[in-house]
Amino acid sequence: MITAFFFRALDGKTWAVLAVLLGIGIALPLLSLTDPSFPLHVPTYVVALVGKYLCYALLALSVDLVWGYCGILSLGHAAFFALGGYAMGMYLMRQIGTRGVYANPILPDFMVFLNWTKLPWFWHGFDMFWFAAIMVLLVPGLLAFVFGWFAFRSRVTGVYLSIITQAMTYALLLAFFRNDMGFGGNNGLTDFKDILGFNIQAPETRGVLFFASAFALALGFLICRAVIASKFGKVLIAVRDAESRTRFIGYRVEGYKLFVFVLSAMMAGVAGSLYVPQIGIINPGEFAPANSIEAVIWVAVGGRGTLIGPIVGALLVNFGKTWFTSGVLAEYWLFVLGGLFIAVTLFLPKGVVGTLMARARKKPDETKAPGALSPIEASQAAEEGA
Amino acid sequence: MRPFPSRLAALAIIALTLFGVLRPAFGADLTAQVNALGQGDYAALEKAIGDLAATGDPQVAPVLDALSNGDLYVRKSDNAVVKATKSGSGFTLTDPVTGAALGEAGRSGVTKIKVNNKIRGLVRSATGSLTLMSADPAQRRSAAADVFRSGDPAQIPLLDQAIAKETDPGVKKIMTEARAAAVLKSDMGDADKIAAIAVLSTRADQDALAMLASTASGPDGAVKSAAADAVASIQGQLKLWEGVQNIWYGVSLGSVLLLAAIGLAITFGVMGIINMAHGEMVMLGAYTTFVVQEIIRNSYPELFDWSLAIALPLAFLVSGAVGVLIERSVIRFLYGRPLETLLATWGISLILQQAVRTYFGPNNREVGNPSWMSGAFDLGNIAITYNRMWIVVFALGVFAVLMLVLKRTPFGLQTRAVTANRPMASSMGIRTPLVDALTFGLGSGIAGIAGVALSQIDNVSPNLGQSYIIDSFMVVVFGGVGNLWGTLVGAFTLGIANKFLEPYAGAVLAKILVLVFIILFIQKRPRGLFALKGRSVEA
Amino acid sequence: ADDTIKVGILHSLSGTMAISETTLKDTVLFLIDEQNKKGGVLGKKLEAVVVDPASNWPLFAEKARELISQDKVSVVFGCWTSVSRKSVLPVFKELNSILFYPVQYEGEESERNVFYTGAAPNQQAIPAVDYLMSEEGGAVKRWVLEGTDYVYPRTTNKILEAYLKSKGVAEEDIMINYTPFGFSDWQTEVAAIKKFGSAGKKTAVVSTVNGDANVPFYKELGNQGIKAEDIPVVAFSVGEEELAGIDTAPLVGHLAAWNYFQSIDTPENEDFIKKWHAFIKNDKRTTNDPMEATYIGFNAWVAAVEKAGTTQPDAVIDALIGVSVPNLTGGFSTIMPNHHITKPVYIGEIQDNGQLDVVWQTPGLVVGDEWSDYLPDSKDLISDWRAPMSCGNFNVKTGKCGGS
Amino acid sequence: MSAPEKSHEKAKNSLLYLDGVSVSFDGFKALNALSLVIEPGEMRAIIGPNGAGKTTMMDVITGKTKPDEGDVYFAGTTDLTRMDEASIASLGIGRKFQKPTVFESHTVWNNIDLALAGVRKPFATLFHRTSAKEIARIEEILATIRLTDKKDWLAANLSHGQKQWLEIGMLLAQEPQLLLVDEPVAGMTDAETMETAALLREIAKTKSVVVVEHDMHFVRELDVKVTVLHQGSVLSEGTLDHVSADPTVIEVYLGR
Amino acid sequence: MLEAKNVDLYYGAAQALRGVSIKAETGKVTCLMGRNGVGKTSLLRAIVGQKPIAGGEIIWEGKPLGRSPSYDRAKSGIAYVPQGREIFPLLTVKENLETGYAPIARKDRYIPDYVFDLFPVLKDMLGRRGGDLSGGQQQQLAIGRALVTRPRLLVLDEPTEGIQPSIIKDIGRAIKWLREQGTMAILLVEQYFDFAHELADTFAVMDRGEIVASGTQAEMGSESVRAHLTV
Ligand SMILES: Nc1ncnc2c1ncn2[C@@H]1O[C@H](COP(=O)(O)OP(=O)(O)OP(=O)(O)O)[C@@H](O)[C@H]1O
Ligand SMILES: Nc1ncnc2c1ncn2[C@@H]1O[C@H](COP(=O)(O)OP(=O)(O)OP(=O)(O)O)[C@@H](O)[C@H]1O
Ligand SMILES: NC(N)=O
Ligand SMILES: [Mg+2]
Ligand SMILES: [Mg+2]
Repeated sequence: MITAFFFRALDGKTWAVLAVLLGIGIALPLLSLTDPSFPLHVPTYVVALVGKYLCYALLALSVDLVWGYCGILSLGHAAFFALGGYAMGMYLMRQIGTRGVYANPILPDFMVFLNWTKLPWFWHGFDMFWFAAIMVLLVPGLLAFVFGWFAFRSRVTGVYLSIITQAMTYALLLAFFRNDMGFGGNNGLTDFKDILGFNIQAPETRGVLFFASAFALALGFLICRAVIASKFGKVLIAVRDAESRTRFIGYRVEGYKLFVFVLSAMMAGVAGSLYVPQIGIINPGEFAPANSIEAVIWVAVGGRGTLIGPIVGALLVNFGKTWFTSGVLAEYWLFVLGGLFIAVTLFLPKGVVGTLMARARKKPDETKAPGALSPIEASQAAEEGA
Repeated sequence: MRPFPSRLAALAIIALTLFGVLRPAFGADLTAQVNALGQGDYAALEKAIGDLAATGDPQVAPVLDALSNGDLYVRKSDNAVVKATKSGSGFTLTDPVTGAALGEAGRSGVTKIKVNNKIRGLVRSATGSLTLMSADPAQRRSAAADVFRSGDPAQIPLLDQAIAKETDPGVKKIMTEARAAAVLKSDMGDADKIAAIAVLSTRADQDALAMLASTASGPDGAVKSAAADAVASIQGQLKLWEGVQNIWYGVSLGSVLLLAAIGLAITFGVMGIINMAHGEMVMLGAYTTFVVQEIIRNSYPELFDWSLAIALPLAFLVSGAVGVLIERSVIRFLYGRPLETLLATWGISLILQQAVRTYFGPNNREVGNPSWMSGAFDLGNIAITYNRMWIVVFALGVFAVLMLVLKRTPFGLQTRAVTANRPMASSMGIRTPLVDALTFGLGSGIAGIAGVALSQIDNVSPNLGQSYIIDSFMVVVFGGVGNLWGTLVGAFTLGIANKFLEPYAGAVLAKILVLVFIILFIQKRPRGLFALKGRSVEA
Repeated sequence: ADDTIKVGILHSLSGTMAISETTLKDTVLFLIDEQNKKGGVLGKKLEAVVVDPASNWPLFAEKARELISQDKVSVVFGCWTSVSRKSVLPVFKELNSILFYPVQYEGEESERNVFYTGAAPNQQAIPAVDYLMSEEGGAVKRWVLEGTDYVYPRTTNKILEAYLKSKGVAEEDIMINYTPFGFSDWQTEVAAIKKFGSAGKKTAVVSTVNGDANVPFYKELGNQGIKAEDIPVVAFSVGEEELAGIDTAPLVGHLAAWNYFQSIDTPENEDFIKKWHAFIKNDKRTTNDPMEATYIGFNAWVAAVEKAGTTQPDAVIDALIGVSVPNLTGGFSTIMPNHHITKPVYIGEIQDNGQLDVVWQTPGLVVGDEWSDYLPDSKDLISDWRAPMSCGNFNVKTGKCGGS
Repeated sequence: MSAPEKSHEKAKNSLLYLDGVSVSFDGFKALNALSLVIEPGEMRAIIGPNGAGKTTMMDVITGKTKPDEGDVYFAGTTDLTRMDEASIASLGIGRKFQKPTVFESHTVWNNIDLALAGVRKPFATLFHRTSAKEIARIEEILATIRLTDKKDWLAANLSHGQKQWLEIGMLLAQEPQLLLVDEPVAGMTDAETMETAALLREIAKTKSVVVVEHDMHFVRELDVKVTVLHQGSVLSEGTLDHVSADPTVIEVYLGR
Repeated sequence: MLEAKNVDLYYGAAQALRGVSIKAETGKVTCLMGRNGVGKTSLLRAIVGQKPIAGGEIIWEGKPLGRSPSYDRAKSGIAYVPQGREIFPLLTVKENLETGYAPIARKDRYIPDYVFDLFPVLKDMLGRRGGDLSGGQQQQLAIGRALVTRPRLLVLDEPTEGIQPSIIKDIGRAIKWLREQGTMAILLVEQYFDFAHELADTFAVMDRGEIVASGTQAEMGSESVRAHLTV
């Protein structure tokens, strides 16, 4: 059943995307290990950079799954990303052991200098990788479950849902800022030494982490693809377009929403957990509402309701950010980025990928990819423009 | 002028005291003592102040005031103490006692007499006793308050004199209280002290409580028990006032939230645009205030108290015009695609922030409070600051005007029709592009005037908008999108809830709790406090 | 090109921290300009590489990596918040480069690749409290520790609490309160301070309130009529730059503790300010403590490079220790083996022109103490990056170098 | 008001049983102690002035609106007032809305597919494969509603009338025991109207149907018992001829 | 008089109108019929300016409308009662009616009595929200709202859809009355043949985006019209 489930998703395009992702995942780290004189040598800097982008891409993908296909505009997805990151960070923190500045075998440094005497209960178990790995899925998943269970059951929709997801991440931001919470306050968790016994800064480890990110993204893509291709996916789109109508033909909408919301939160959590060892720090800044909004923007730029869109959007916007924040543009990059966002909305209303796909298709009456802008919206826009 | 030897000065003081406190001193004697202010370190300065105060000469008060304000300098040429005011690159000098002009001095010709907080405190209690008999009731009042604070038993005879002569009942009351405070610290008899306790317990504020509490921790006896009783009764009253205070703080916070959110209630609530650039409209209003004040400061300083009144319409126009520009150039292509407005307005917000940062610089700009926005008055036992009070009034005023515009004018009707169904409104003959532009302009303009008010209590920096945007969305959504009353009630509810939690939970936890409260509340009412009802909404 | 030495500047030019950090970017550009006028370093011109980490902590790490590995800068001047420093630390260690960090911070850190030219808590907080406890400072007996809820205030307050208690201050005479970043509604807090301060004992507020939250805080203090004579507030994050955004008339007498004030009257300072104004083309621009810290760091680096004859990081790191350069207050600051520096400490009172006048200063220079003596687990640690010890956290009790 | 047990008793042999149902909106009584019984296999036409509460009645039956008071039972024992829309639909109550609501960004085919009787649970749909039988059924329905050639069109691109048909198709696909059909022929030509009547009569052979319509030709064509609602309660009941002769029905509904 | 000549209209690449020509004369009811999806609504939307045309022209009172926006057309006397009514749901009935003030002179800004004479329910419901009315009530409101603009061309899209028989009769009477005033051209799209038959002066029948038959009531026997409408 499961294999059939994935098999169905594997059309030509999906194969291509998976191949590209895994190809990059293998090639880039290997090339970075070559001698710098080798013509195809890739600097480790690029590996670190792209590794980060891939994690963002997975976050974007998870946002698109709920927003593009189920109409849940989550303005709090960075919270799941951050929680996954914290779970991983806690593992990495405990791996430091006596190598911390105060050489305390149990307590992380930040607890030592704030005079904590024993490890808070929620830090137990994180010295084991498997436990942390489960928590990476479980903590964001559980939060999404509890939050979604209440919200979807109460039929909170639209901007109301968006704003309470924002309230959620904002509350978490403030909570994690508090040193009393036991997560290192605003400095967060940092100074990691190794992961599974390997030096976290070694180029080989970086390479493996990079591959893991590419692999996770490919897997995430495949799962989303499979979900969308199934009848479940059709129900999601139905919910997005006409939620109450879906109920009247007998689908229990909250169940569907809850399922994708939790799935998506877990994906975001995985993204965060791969992000942290590559970046070397996790702190409450990741909970900032602006981060969640940015993730939504990557999706919109790439094209909501297409699975490649969010990946492309995340890569594009973040590459732009890297590019614009250096050199001559450094003081004006916000103009460029802001202008880019406006231009995309005005000239590429379906996002970069969505527009390209629509252009490739030409014949407008044909089935379009589920979830691109509804034709109602598009035609209204066209009329307004006219 | 030749400085008197200080011993001679001391002699003069003794002589003067013998002659009676109220006799005007000779200018020359006083000048010598004044010059003593510039002779040494802080310890010497303290002594000199004490000596001056001991003269009891009312002429001393302005001198000490000038000292405390940092206006007294030592002229290097002759070590004389002078009063100096900046003029051009140098100073204009006057005699601190007589006010006679003493010519000019270059910047290096004088050195400032440095004062610190301790000195200022000394000066204040010294001038207090010096001005208890002043002809100006306001001065007597503040003098009495100063004496009350110092509670110096040595002042009791002076206070008795002053009370006997006092005609203003308000001032008299404070003097009586000051006397009571002094009595408690003195070694007078129990009966006197118990009477003083009675006086203080009618004052029933924090200051009185502090004085009584220290008496209550003294040696056992009738005085102690009377003080303890008074403490208990004052504490009870203060508890009550604390509740009132929380409500007021909540209302005040609520009015800030309301102001921040009210423009958004139009652009987002009514028009359905997820307007992430709303905060920047507020920011533009605040910067308009800054520019207005800057011009006033440089060219028309006498108009400073009018600066806000001048800034208000300008801020409305500036933010409104920017709003119209944004609507015409970007938003109008996005009607029917509400979610994309999020992306575009986010871009706009980045651009506006950076534009302001580039033009005005990244730092805070100084926006001053006009005199009527400064300070506080006491209402019972709570201090109500003028800026907060006016902001509450202002927020309610803006709300009322907006309500009138939307509910009672053809423009309001057309706005509501256009946002509900643009093509149909157009077919009814409504000029939808105009209405759209004006509505967005109105929302932005209102945000701009909110910026004028917020500049009075917060930073004027490129980040100003960002700090209000989340709260604004929370308020609008909590109140119920599309309902202005919801925004009003939502703002005050969240404000008051926050301020009631803050004293117990601390500011951080209070904020978290309020957010959790919003999340839970929306479960109960998925369309906000004042949900729009009816079948059209449910479809 | 190889004929220049590249200097990285890693300060936020946008986002919430731009308000503080932009000035430091300009400062480094100014210092580079001055140095180039003197012929550069080792006969090469200095070339600034400016990036904008946009107040975004992961972006700090990314940009640090870019500066070091792509732009091949020889040294980086950057960061303001501790978290941004923590975020770039792994990068500097991995790629073995040099960071000069110019902002007062909580201490509890000493890294081989970082030089801390801002104040450690003992170079700012403790002297400030000492002053307030003194007769001259008002003999304060009751303390409010008011801070923004993050690591610097938390740690500083932990240290101060321990210090105050060691001086015999009772538990109930200390009130600690934290508010969120960017907090703007101070009514309740100021009322609480007022209440705490009306208990009959001389009270002072030690403020570690950060950034933007200060303006509304001071406005509320002024409006609620809290006068410096009654309850003075001494701040560690409020300097000339912050005050430029407030009407300071109601704040006269409140205090700040720093290692530098613009008002300090020395020829070096006068010269610095004059050239700075010329460079920035605005003679109203203020100078402040982190600028001086940048100045010291920059000159120390130049001196060390000249001494080592190379920009190679290992050599420069070794050469830096013991380098002594003039500061702007008429003395010298020396880089100590713990990568912190020696500084004088000044207490200034706010004036109505937005400047701070010195009312007190430490008799001599204070050596930055990275591991506070007032925290139980850190008091046994010392740092000495000279061979053979070469350790940032040597435990004198166990005789071992903790960490790696 | 009758005790719950009693109404239960009466509900026993009915498919749909409404007793004393009242609904009000901000004080306005949309349904006023409405009682109505539909027998298994019965087709019933409901007419009544605009605003009489016909749609509201369907809202109550399908769980969209909770009644302020009164009982609603399905198949004798199931209390519909305690269930949500999805469970009620799963019981076998299907509904066509007055204003056609279809899934705009799905194709016509997918609209039918989604409505097709069968899996409804998230996990089941995740692993569901459309069987040949289901495909055949969808094609059959498409033919019935004459949208076969538009099966790959997005529903958004259909005209108003085509959406009506699609909704009827979705209703058929659900294979409910009880069909609630709100104004099925609004916007159809006379010929189409007659066809729809025939279609419903065909369905009514095996299912129960409640039809709301204002088109008297259509109602006559159905040739079933008619209930007239007025101001939220039953005004008259009987054959079309019977109710058409009722002077109050003429007064409030048919007009002169 | 309104005259559409050779109008083409597209939705994306799909052509909904192909060279459609039609006339509506003042004082007459012109009835447009056709099966579902043939393009009736599309033509009306072209006339009122809600959808731009790709070819041909629409001439109103001698002037081509070109690409003028809907609100200008409303000002020039064209009023629209759309399919599905499109009441402003959150506005009260009174406010819905008042939206019609926008294109008319200040002195005319009142609701003419005949609106309430034609549709008495509206008078009772003035204070209720438009969105809460039942379908039939909304239909009456939509017509009333159009009349407030004092139109010289009234465009109605299936006004009997979902309306109770008595009100259909009322609407029929209203349309007749309006026609009798002789100041207004009425363009009526209708599926309900009996209703149309009673009112129409001229007929036009559409199929697949084209006019397939047209003529006066007399020229076109009801049988020929019906024939075009069967499936
Ligand atoms: N959600 C609601 N809020 C307020 N009033 C409502 C709501 N739903 C229905 N009503 C009112 O209840 C009454 C009954 O409405 P309903 O739609 O059931 O009528 P109907 O019989 O279906 O009419 P029609 O034949 O025109 O469709 C109407 O007057 C309507 O205004
Ligand atoms: N927004 C749209 N986008 C794409 N195609 C559309 C759109 N609206 C209508 N169409 C198509 O254009 C054709 C004509 O539609 P129109 O609404 O004009 O038909 P109609 O004659 O009014 O039908 P009905 O009687 O059902 O209302 C239909 O085939 C329809 O599918
Ligand atoms: N280091 C600081 N001030 O964050
Ligand atoms: Mg109905
Ligand atoms: Mg139509």
